[in-house]
Amino acid sequence: MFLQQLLNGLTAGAVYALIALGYTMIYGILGLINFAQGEIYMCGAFVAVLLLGTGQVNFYVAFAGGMAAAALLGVVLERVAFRPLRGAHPLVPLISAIGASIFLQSLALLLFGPLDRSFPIQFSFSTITIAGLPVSSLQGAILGAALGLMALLVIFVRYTRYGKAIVACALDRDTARLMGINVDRMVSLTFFIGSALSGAAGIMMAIYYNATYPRMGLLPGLKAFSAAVLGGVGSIPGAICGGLLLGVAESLGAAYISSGYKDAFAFAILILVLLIRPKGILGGRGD
Amino acid sequence: MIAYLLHLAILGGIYVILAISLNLIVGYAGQVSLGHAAFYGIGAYVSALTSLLCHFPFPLAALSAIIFTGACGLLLGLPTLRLKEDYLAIVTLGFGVIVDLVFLNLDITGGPDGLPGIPAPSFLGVSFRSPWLYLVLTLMVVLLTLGLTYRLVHSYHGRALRAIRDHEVTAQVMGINTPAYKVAIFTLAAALAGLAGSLYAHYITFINPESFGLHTSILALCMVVLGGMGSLAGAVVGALALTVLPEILREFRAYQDLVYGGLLVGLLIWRPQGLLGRGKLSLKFISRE
Amino acid sequence: MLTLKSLQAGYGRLTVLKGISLHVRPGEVVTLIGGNGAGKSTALRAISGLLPPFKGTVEFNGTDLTRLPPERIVSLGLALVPEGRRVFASLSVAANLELGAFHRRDQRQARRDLAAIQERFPLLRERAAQPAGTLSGGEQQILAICRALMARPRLLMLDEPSMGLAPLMVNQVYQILQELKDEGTTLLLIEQNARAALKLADRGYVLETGRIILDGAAAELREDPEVQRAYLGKGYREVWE
Amino acid sequence: MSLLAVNELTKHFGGVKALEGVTFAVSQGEITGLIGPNGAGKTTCFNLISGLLPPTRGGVSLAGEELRRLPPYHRARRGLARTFQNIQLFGGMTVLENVLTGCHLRQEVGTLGALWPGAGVRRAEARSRERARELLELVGLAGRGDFPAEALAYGEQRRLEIARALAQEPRLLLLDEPAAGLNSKETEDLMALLEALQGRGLTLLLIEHDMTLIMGLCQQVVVLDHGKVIAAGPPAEIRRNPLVIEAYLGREE
Amino acid sequence: MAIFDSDAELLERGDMAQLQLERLQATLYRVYKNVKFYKKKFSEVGFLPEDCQSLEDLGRLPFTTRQDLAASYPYEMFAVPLREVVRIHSSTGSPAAPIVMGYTARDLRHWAKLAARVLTAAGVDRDDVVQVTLSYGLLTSAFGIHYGVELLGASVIPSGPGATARQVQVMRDYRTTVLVSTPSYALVLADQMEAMGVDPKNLHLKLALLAGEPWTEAQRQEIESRLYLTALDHYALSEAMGPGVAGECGERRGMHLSEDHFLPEIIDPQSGALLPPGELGELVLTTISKEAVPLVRFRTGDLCRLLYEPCPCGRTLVRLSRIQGRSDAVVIVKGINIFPGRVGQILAGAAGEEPVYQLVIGREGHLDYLEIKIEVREGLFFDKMTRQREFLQQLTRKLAQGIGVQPRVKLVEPQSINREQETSPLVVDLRK
Repeated sequence: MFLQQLLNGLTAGAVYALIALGYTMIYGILGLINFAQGEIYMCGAFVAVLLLGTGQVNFYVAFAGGMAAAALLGVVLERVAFRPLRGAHPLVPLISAIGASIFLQSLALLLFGPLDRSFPIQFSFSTITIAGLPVSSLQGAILGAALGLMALLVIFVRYTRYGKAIVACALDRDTARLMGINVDRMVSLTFFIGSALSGAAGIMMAIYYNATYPRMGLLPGLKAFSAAVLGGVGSIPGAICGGLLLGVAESLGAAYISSGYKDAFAFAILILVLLIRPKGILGGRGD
Repeated sequence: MIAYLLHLAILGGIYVILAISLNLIVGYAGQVSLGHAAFYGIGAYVSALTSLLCHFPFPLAALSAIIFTGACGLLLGLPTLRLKEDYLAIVTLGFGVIVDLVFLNLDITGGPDGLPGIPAPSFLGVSFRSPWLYLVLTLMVVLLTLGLTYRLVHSYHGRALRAIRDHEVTAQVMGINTPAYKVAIFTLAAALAGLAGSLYAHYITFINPESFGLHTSILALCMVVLGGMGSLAGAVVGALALTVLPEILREFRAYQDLVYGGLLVGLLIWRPQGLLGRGKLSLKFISRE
Repeated sequence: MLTLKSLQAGYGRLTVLKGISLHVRPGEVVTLIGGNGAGKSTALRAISGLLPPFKGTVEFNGTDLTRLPPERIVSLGLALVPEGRRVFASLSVAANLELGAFHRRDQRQARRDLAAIQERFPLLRERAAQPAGTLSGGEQQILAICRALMARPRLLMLDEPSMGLAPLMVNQVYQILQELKDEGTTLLLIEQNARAALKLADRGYVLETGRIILDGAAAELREDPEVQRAYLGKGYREVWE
Repeated sequence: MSLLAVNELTKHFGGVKALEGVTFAVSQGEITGLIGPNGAGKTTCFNLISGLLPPTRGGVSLAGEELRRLPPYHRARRGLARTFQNIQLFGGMTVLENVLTGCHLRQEVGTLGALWPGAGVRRAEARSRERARELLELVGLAGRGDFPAEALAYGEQRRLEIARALAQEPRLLLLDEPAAGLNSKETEDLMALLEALQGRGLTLLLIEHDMTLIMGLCQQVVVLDHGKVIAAGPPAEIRRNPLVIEAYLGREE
Repeated sequence: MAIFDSDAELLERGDMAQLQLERLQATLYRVYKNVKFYKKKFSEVGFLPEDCQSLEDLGRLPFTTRQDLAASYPYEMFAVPLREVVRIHSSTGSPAAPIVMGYTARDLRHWAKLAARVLTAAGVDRDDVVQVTLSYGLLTSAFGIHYGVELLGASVIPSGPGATARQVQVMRDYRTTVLVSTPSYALVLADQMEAMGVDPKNLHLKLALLAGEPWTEAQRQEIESRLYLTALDHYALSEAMGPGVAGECGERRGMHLSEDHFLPEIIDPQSGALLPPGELGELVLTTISKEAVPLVRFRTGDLCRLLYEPCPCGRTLVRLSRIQGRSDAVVIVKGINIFPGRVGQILAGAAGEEPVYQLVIGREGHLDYLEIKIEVREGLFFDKMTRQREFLQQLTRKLAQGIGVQPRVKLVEPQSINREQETSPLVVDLRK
């Protein structure tokens, strides 16, 4: 039971972590909370579902298409809703992001209707037993894919020229410019990558719960945001830890305390942590 | 038709109070709150429960709501106001979600079914069941709130608040006790939101958690931003506009939120000071660092 | 090579540089010295494009830099070692160096340059994988200089390379600058530490409260009481003392 | 008699020792200059004195009273006022309102009093306004009271900031680079203003890079370098002090 | 031909303008800060040092005159504390109010370098023996040259003025190759040699560097032919520095001005308006490197032109034409400025040699008239006497074209105009 909950938590947590990575990377480079991250997640899921619905493409193409659409949306969003507001009071882009979030949600509502859509392909997943624990291979696949994407991201950031450039921009924008790094381009790239990850998360969750709907991004988005803050906004390992931690806490809390308050655990933990460490677990020490 | 207009007017009045209270936090103390609907909801539930369970008359119920929400505001404000913008935003947002879930899960609040049969106020033998009378009551409260906040922001204390908003550190070295002011204004804003919730509960006579979720918090924030942060008239205009606008867009109901969202982003880009706001939101004087 | 004409720059409404003119010729080491608050760093920030000037012009090899963004300016061959080193603390030493060559098209050559620099400064090879933030102040300064060199600049600008360093470290950093000079690198050096800078430089300008008050051969300026006055404010009042 | 005593003041930021055992005193009625090369810790010192940062060790006392960990607003109450290196005016307010904000702590009004002002409160407000106008006149901003603070020229903003600090009726005024960004003429006007303030019995402690101003105005100069006091004394001595010259110009070899 | 400071002397015009702007801005700031006189003058026209954005902005500033300098006696014009001044000179001026000049150590170094530039341009090198017959004393005249020679590595004989017979003796015995003196003293020396029976051809003299008083091409020819050497002009302005401000190169096309230290302007002496390049007017100099006593827009009182055409010697420095007199000698006749020196030039052009002449201005009724008296000397005009009337008409026409006023030309007997005494007025104004 406990291990099962733990695994459930890890699966959800891995998805939160993927979205949280988007939040954290964008915050790292722009100091901005992209409230519309949940809608990007939703967009990824919808595009994948629609692509599969046409019956023309196979699953992997649809998956890639969903990620690409989400990535593109992220880049456009940055151009339209954030770039013109750079340099303004931090509140301004925050509210702009909320506006964008409302806009995208209602756009999806308009385009796809309020009803859930089930995922077009039925996967025949087996349940295997590992060490006496029944593990759905779907869970395993999601967890594996999410961890794989995270690993890819870490490799990208650590070992590629552009990855390092993104980190450099996040650390010290002026000095990065002195290296000849075009910060605007790096910001776009960050939005591209962060949004692609969120899109992937959306597709995974659409498969996991077999449901795609316009408001699907709201709660995972908020929780991922909490996860990012929990881990210390701007820190990539922080976002991963925060996401996993939150998923597990939520799953265990729902199982052992009250399922009705499932969604509250994430925020309760967050508030408590922030009161003790105002900059998150892995964030810099508050002063 | 008239009944419908009356309904809109009353709701508009309630939103005005809500927007003004949030504007105190955002526009005058320079803090962000993404969970303001929680106070609004707490006020509504407290007022409803005290009248349902303790049979408090409306004024007393409303007063209980004010005091209780004020206390909640104080309790939340004391530890969290030292957090910076983004963090405060997420904490208030979390607070809103948690409160929403509490409404949804407690027995006393009726869970998702909500509380029906909240009595309409009666006052010195006059029942305010009639929408006309309720409108009068609402307007009175609105005027009172406006008068109070107007006095406040144009007083000695208002100056201190604006100083804090513009430059907290500087306000401190000018001898302004900034933590006290921030907590006080947060408490006051919570209490006012509670008052708005109380008015709402007794007008609609049925409440459920749906009315007090994140959506409402964001709606309130939009009202403030639309009207212009730090402008009382702006809060009024913003609240009324966002009450009326959906009705005008009724035929295009589906597009309503689309317009909202687009409007918000567009407004920030083209007129960052809001419709009636003074000065720029960007709180100029961008420092050297 | 580099020509500033009546350059005015500042922050918001604050005008720090009140119109300075100076020039650097190829192969020269020029220093801009002055007390703090004189506007030295502001000058470099304005030249490098980080701070768009209010008025006046900056010209580099015939190109007007005045309205160009820093990333363009770097690719024209003007590199800046910023004040306080500003290494990317959580990135590895090697990554810092690689980023210095970010804008270059010849990445293969850049990798050879990296190897050459590591050859020359074994410290940077030994610590290649270590986060740059773990280096000592002086080591970070050397890293920052090498990072700028990775851009293969035609003119290297340094903003207070001695700031916050112990005297021994200052000597070491200046030793490196001397070597660069001997190799014919053109340098524009901003310093508060006038003595060290004037020993290295061919020519110097003395900056006082946003204006150039004196220029001349470095050897001459070293002896000039006006230099001291620019720092320590000996005024005209003293004439009658 | 010393009005301000800074005693063994120490501040570490993580591993960085911004200030290390700084001790000096500011005498009543004098103008004291705090100078030093970039990064010497001058502004940190100001922030510690005004209470914006807690010290790692050591203390500050004003007129014999140890300020310990008093928050800035309580220090202001005890007569400490300051200005900032990068002017920090309340941009949304008029010039007069800015000065009135400075009057805040000398004009105690209860919450009820503010909402329903009685005669006493109104009189207090009128007195503050009167005083604010006088101060504006003193700094040469008479007639500018209703301008938005942002609309003032840079030099005027500097003077407004000083007027606002004066409205606090301080015993000690800390000025952080008051001449930064001023042109030659404005700097002279500033010197005249500061001299006039001293004439009114105000004690001043100022950080400044314009040495002509420091040397021309101060009775005492304290020199910081690498977070330590390396010299203190009258200006004429300071500029002959080899340690000071070395701190500024580098080591003679 | 050697160039002493090729960096500066061969600087492209654009680079020179940049350097001048840099130094001008610094100088203006320094004098504003340190010299009350300038602060007052600048304030009167509402000028702050930061207002100087380009070289043209200099034109907004008022002039500094010799009267200003005299009124600042002794140290009011000093921009540095006295303890930093290592040398003090003084010009004669009027005895009541001499002008005091100060030099910092750096000023002296610059002085030597600039003098060395002039000497090198004239062709002096380290093998030369330079005899300085200028005065060593309060006046600046000898010192700049003296240190310049030393800096070059040539030998200097500080013989000082006077004791002409001994000068000749020294010149012969010490094998002087370069004579530094005033033009008139060079002729005195020639007379002395004749009197002593020393043939200049047997001396080692090859060059004379002359300055100190306005002189003419005719004088140059006389000196060169009598002393068997090349005579070159240079410009010494004691208020600005002393000798070394400008000097001729072997091309003899005017004196190269060290523009990196002195910023020249030419103005109309009457109106003060800036004149276009090439026009004759009063030279105004701004010192842009001096520390002790910088001068902003100093009216030299010397009339000349600025020649910008490239010089074959390669130096890009602007050249001063031969000083053609003093602006205070300018006379206005019928509203037109007349430079007496210009008259001499025209006469020399017409006669092949400059005669002794004098301008007399008078008034008949309400009308001014200008009369030019010319001495008739042997060899001069004699052969033309036959066609006197025709010649005079021609001369008058030429003069009228040159100076803009129709003069009366009158030939007078030799020795009737006394110009040997320095006080002899070139101009007699009978209107006053």
